[in-house]
Amino acid sequence: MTVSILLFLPIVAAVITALLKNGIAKHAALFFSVAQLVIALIFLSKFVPDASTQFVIDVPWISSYGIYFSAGIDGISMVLVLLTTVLVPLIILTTYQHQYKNEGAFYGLILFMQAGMLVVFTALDGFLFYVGWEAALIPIYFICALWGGENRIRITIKFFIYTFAGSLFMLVGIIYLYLQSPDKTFDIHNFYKMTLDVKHQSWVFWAFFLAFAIKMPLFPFHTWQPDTYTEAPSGGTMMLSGIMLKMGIYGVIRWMIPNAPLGFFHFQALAMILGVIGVVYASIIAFKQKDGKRLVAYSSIAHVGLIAAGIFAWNIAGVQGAMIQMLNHGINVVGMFFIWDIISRRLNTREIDQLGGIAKVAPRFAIGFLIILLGTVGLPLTNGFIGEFLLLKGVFDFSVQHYVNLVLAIIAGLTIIFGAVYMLRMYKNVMQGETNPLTATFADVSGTEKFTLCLICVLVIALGIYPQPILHISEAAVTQLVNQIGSKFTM
Amino acid sequence: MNTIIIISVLPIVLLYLGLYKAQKALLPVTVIGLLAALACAICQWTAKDTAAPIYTGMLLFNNFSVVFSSVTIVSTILILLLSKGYFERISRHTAEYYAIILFSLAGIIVMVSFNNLVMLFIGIEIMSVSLYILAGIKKSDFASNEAALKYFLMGAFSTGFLLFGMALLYGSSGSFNMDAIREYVVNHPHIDPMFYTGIALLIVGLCFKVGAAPFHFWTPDVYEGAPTLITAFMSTVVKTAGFAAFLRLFSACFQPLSDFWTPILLVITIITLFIGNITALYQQSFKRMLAFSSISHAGYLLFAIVSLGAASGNSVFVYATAYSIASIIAFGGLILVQQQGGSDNFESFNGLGKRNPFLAFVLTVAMLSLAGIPLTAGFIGKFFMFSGAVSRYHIGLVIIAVINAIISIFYYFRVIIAMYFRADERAELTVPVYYKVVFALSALATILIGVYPDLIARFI
Amino acid sequence: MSTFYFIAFLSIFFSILVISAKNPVHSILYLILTFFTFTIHYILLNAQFLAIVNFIVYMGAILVLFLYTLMLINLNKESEPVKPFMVKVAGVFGGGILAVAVASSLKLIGASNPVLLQNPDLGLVKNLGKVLFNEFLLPFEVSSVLLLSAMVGAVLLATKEKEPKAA
Amino acid sequence: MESLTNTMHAVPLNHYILLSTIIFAIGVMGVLIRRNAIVIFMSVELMLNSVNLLLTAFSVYRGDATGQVFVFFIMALAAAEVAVGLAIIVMIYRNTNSIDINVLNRLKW
Amino acid sequence: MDKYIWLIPILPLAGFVINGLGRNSLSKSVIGFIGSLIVLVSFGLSLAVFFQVKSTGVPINVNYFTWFAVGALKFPFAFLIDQLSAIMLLIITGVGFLIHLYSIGYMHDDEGFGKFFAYLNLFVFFMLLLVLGSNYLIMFIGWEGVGLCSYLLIGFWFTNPDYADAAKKAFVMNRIGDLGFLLGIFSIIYVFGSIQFAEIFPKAATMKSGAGPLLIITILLFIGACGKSAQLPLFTWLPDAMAGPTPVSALIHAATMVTAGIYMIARSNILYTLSPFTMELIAYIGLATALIAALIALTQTDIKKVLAYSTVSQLGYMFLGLGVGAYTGAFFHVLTHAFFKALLFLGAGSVIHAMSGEQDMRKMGALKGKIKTTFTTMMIGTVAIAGIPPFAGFFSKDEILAHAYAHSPIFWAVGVLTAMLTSFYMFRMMYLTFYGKFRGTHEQEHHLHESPPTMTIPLIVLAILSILGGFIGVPEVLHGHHELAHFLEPVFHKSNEILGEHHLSESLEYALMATSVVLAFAAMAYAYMKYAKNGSVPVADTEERPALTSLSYHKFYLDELYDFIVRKPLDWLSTFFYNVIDKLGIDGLVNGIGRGTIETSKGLRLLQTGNVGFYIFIMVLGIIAVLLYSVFGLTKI
Repeated sequence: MTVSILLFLPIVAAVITALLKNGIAKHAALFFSVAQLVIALIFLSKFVPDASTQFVIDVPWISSYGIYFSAGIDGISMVLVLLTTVLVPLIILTTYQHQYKNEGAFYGLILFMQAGMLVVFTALDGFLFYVGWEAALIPIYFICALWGGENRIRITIKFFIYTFAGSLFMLVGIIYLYLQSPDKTFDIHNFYKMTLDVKHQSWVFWAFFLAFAIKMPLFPFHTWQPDTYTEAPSGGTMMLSGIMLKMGIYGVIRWMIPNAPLGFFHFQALAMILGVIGVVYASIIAFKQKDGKRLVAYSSIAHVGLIAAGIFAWNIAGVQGAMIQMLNHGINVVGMFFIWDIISRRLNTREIDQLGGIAKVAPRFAIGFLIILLGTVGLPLTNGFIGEFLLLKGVFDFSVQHYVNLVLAIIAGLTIIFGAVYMLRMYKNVMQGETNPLTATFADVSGTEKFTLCLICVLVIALGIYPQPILHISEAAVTQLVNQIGSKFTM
Repeated sequence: MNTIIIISVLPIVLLYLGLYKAQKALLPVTVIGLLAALACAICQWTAKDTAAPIYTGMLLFNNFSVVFSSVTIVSTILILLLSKGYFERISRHTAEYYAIILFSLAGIIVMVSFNNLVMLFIGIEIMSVSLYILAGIKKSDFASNEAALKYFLMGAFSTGFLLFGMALLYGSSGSFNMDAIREYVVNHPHIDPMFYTGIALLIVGLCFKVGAAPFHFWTPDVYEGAPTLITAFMSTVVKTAGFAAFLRLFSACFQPLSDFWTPILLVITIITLFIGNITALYQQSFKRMLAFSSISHAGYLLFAIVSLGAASGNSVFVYATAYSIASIIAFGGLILVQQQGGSDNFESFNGLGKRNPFLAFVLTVAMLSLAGIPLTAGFIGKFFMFSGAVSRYHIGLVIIAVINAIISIFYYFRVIIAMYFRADERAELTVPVYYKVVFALSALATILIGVYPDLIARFI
Repeated sequence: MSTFYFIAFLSIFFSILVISAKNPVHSILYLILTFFTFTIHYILLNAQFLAIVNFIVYMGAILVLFLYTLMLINLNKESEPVKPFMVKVAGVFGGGILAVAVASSLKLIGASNPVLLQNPDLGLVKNLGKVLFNEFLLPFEVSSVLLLSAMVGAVLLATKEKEPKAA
Repeated sequence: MESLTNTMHAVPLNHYILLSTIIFAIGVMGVLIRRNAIVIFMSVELMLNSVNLLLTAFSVYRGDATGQVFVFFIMALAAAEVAVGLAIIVMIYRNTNSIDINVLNRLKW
Repeated sequence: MDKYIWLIPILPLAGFVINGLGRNSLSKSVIGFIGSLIVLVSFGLSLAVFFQVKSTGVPINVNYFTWFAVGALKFPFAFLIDQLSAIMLLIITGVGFLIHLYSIGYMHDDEGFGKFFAYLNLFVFFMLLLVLGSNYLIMFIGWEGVGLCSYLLIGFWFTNPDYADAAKKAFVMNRIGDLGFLLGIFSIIYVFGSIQFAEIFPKAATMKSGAGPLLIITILLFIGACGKSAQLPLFTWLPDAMAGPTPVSALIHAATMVTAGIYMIARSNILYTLSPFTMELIAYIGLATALIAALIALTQTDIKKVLAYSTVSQLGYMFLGLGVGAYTGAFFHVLTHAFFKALLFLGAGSVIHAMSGEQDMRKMGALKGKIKTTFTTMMIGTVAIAGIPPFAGFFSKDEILAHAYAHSPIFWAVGVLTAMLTSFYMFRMMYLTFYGKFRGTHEQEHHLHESPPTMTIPLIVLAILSILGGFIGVPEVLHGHHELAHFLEPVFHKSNEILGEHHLSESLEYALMATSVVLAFAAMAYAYMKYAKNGSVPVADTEERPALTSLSYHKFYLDELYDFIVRKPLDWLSTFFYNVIDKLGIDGLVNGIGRGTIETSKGLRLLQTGNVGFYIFIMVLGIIAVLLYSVFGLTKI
């Protein structure tokens, strides 16, 4: 049993779905994505949580360049595979209320994108990684541009060009590593073994950093993100924010730091500062946002900034925090965008100031909103807490060890205050207060919506109460990776 | 060798067919003849690549030649398949058009298998002279006339430099034979300055032929003015041949002197990339955009020569193949839109995604391939090129190339945007069966090569 | 020796006249003269075959063709609009620099070996014919393709024809 | 004939190259300063001829006949080119009643 | 007993789930019954646990599962019940039960009845978690959880935007403190490598007094306590929190949640004892808070606001106690304060209930006869809080003041002054409410009625506790045994050892007590003269007030100040970041690059003039450049 099943099924599914008629396509897509989830769970059940890579497939691909179709799952990948396979059916569920024209294409693209992302998360070959990276980008571009809002054309092309720009630099970095590798392959373990000097590693670091920083996005490479999230159809936004940005984070953990540790440690402080600035900066911007989706977009930047900072701290707490936070952020942000999707579908507006009092007419919706919100602000016993706790601890340890004492940790920690400020402000203006003519007729959630919302809420709480199983999956792999890099290059 | 013979004799046969008014037989005969030529070429392929020069060192039909002959022949076949009904609209002399295209192809086969500068020169001239004619076959069309004259004047001008360069090479090395020249380069501690100047002038001449800046000026105007099918031929087959010849000459003879000529080509490459990509950005005509894009692709192809190495041949081959296939789709689509929509502006592609989903899809694949997006052949080509350049530590060049690749996204995606995201009420285009076959084959090849490049990447 | 320099001077002189004559017909006539000086150069170099071919092909055929064309399209008067002066200056300047650049890149300043006729038979028809039909047989044959193509093309382009019905 | 060849004996190779270069450059100038297509074309012919002369000089200098053979091919090319070129010019003239290259500026930008 | 400890918090959680899910389907009586009973059962279990601890004197430690682990660090889900938490358990479940009972009557007509009980149960759960946790992390869960419940309950009537704002403010201010707490936890992990109390405190006890890490840890934790327990500068949320239903104010914002900070510091007493600077800081902050809040309370007209500021002031008192090392005293005050402040709030609730929702004391008066039980019990509470012996407040306050004097007489002086002010504003409230003329509308007068038994019974129980509660801590000076101190001795043992006993002579202690009692009586008398006898009523909002009064009435303009120095700049920054830096700056740069490229394209394409002459000219220039390179480049090769 190799990981290839997981990689090829969605492609087949995408083709089949794309050929189906409206009305059937969404069910087929849901079916396939659930099948995918089941397969992932089977993998999980057979997965041995040690540091090894399992279910490996390794066949020659482009022999003249030493390129192999080489993929496998270790603890780090497993978490992300889970994230992808859990979120995709969830996202498909959230779009159930929409009647997209040319539905087959829409869901086909989503499934194709899933394939690309799974390739990214499992690839053990640099070339394959890059191919998956781009293969995930094309479908989302079309999803956003075909089914997006008014300004979609301008904004999506910017998004595409921007992220493509970053990834091309990464490609150069990968090629460079390949040419330096002793036996001329793109094998990641081969890359790990190399010892370039600081100068060259710095170049490699920047090549990767650009790609990942844009993808995440990290301040100041983030400006494509709010626009794109706002314009994209909700399913696309969820794919982007829920799963796709994790590609960048995953890349940092798997590809950037281990491949250029000296380069990374050379710029660690800078990267850290960027992450932390992102947290505060995006949070502050989120204060006064009028458009709900845009607000969530900025909050996502803040969260990702914290995740990045946790990874850049490069200790077990930080990286483990990032691992679990990736999963949790995925669930929460999908939930948040789902909330806004419901609102905008009913009321045709996302202007926070035009809303109010919805909690009064739609109590079930309000509860769902509140639970997801609490997850987002990281309240204990919701999923957001563990991640934030570990991330902040990672940042804290880093900042104590690196002679800046608590400054970085305090600034990063502001996220828990600012997060509460903008989220509660949004909740207050949208849900609380008296109803107005627009919101008075707001229908409470029911049917699929209710089911989906419940599912998200259950995930939020369940992962908050007992996160250890998830942490356990990646623990060995993360520990080994961190120790390996850390011990080889302690400064 | 049989390939050259077949392709030289075939046009004469066609001319006779034309004489006897067998218009219907032209295309089938051409295609069959070309397939025979292709088969002959492929038969020459040997696993170990041990071909020896033939005809007193005039030709060397090695794997390199086989591969490039094949790709040019295949591209020609595909383009000719698009010509169904195309030439009839221009005039009655369809046989002559086929004949001249084939003459040109004969020149190209010579170009990719020369082993003597005389053959290179004759090959280039056969190709060029035929192209001067082809550019002007729409006799009553001003644009076509203008294209022909511009191409002709500038081509003849550049030929002068090419010849001057060859003369200087001859003057210093004493021979036109490539083996002798290589001998001279390798064994002479003091290379005559004349030889260097000769190389410089050869670079000028060849850069003109492949459309590299600042010798590219003819390209957009001629491409725009020439009949679209001819433009397709020029930008695919001719360009491939130009690079094959370029590469063959430089890898065989001048490699040891790369310290001298690399900087020149480096600068030319950079200028070409920027001129091609940036100028393409603001074009309103799809055809002209493709012309500029072809300039930028010339820039990428130059990478292989700048970072000359064992893999260069393969890189050029893969890149040129990818580029040719994608361009054929693009030009095929353009012909349909132009004929039935009346204009070659981007606007005429509006709403194509809805009206002609298949056409829009293959055009999208082509654009993605041209833009170098993974899982298409274009990406593999770019990947090979970048790898080559990085291996020679031309990191700066690669970064510039990356910037240009980013710019190029913008204009390639304009087509996609027009097709899918802009609505328009126009009638559906009819896509003839021949076109469908070409499109399907090309799109399939683009994706196949993109997914599994080993299919073609190991022939040289 | 001085013959060479005299003829060289004439070559340059006439070629300058070619490009500066206002009337195209005069240009052609000067060109014929220039080519004639070239023929003399060939003879000086004992390249007899080339001298003859140059005389026949260039002066006899090609330039007559030029002249004929010029007459055909009735442009034998000084009707050519002149380029702006600055453009001309730039053109001359560019050409001049080109010459200097070529010359200097060839390191032509220093003395060099004289051109010695090692084999007096070199440029004779017999000798050349041998080379042409042994070593260079293939290019010779392939040139036929070139000429054929040019022939077909010239006919194709130069003939007047009625347009087939508009597309 | 003998006397002629003797006169040549003392001419250095560089002077031949220089002469060719100058004629070549004059051809280039012609191309640059004239607007009449035919005259431009003639200038190109001038360039080609300078190359011919150069090749011949090299050929004699090296005692190798291939240079002269190459000249022969260049002449063949020139003939072909002239045929095609003049045909194009005639065609243009038919359509525009002019062979001024500055009139040819429809294709730009 | 250990086996059932998990039931104590789980029962309220179950109540939350049942009431939450059944809020629309179950009848109000069922909901009320379940909600209260569950807390009562918890109380019973707590009692059992309490007695076990009391009899054995050994803390109970139960470990359930590893919540999460990272690297070598494990975060167990474990409970610790020692003397301190046992008492807290009793307060939470005991007072909690009474308030649940009270709510059945108080909230009876509210449509969110089910929701209310669910929230209340949830609160009890989190609060229990807070005190039961055997490590800082579990404590933090409860810590944040009670903050959430506070948010939910303050914003219970969320359709009123002001209430929703108050809820938000409470949550955010708490979060500021929480950040401090969180960083404190990180520091603890960093320094001690553990978060288990049982591992940290012994290690800490061996550290030097005034050690740097301890200083940082204690200050960070104290910031957390400031947020939760409404100390300067983070106290402004608490008065606003009165937006919630009155039982909430009683339970959360008086008896339990706000004392979490004191609990936490008492729990970590050894860390603080070894960090004298922090102690000093706590004392100053506590004192300042007590004084300022008391000054504000002097002029308030909203009955709940008076109580709210009084709470802040009393909390300040407790911090003063902590700061001067009177851990037992502070905790004693927590206990007594829970009784009388809950009583006062519930009483106020009863008044509001009677007045059909009116909270402004200017509209009340002469209620003494109408609602007798309420009046009596409230009077007991007022006497207790004013520090008049032998009511509960006297003993606890006295203990703190005695320690304060031992620390510094000035502390004591300010403390006594505050106590006097307390006495004044509390009696002012009583007289305004219950004496004089009725100043409300006829409608209200018509509806005046005593509350139902579910409401009065808790009042009576609490009143009894307010009277008797003090006797568990009668100091030895008054020939008592101070049961509480002995009971808590194991918890504070180390600290007391380090700090040593304070040595005040008996006569001095008597003198101090006498002074404070006399001053309290004086204040009471003055209030009586002014409000009961002369019937003076605070002026309406529209009228001018004297400057000092106005300053007090407007809470020293602290809210406005915060608005000015925190909120406004942040809002401005938000707009600035978004419009200028993000859109104009960064995005402008990004777009500028794109636009620049297109502009370049516009320019560059003009190079393609269409003129052959020009083309060739450029070509020649190119060739010249190449040749020049050959000339000059060759010299290098």
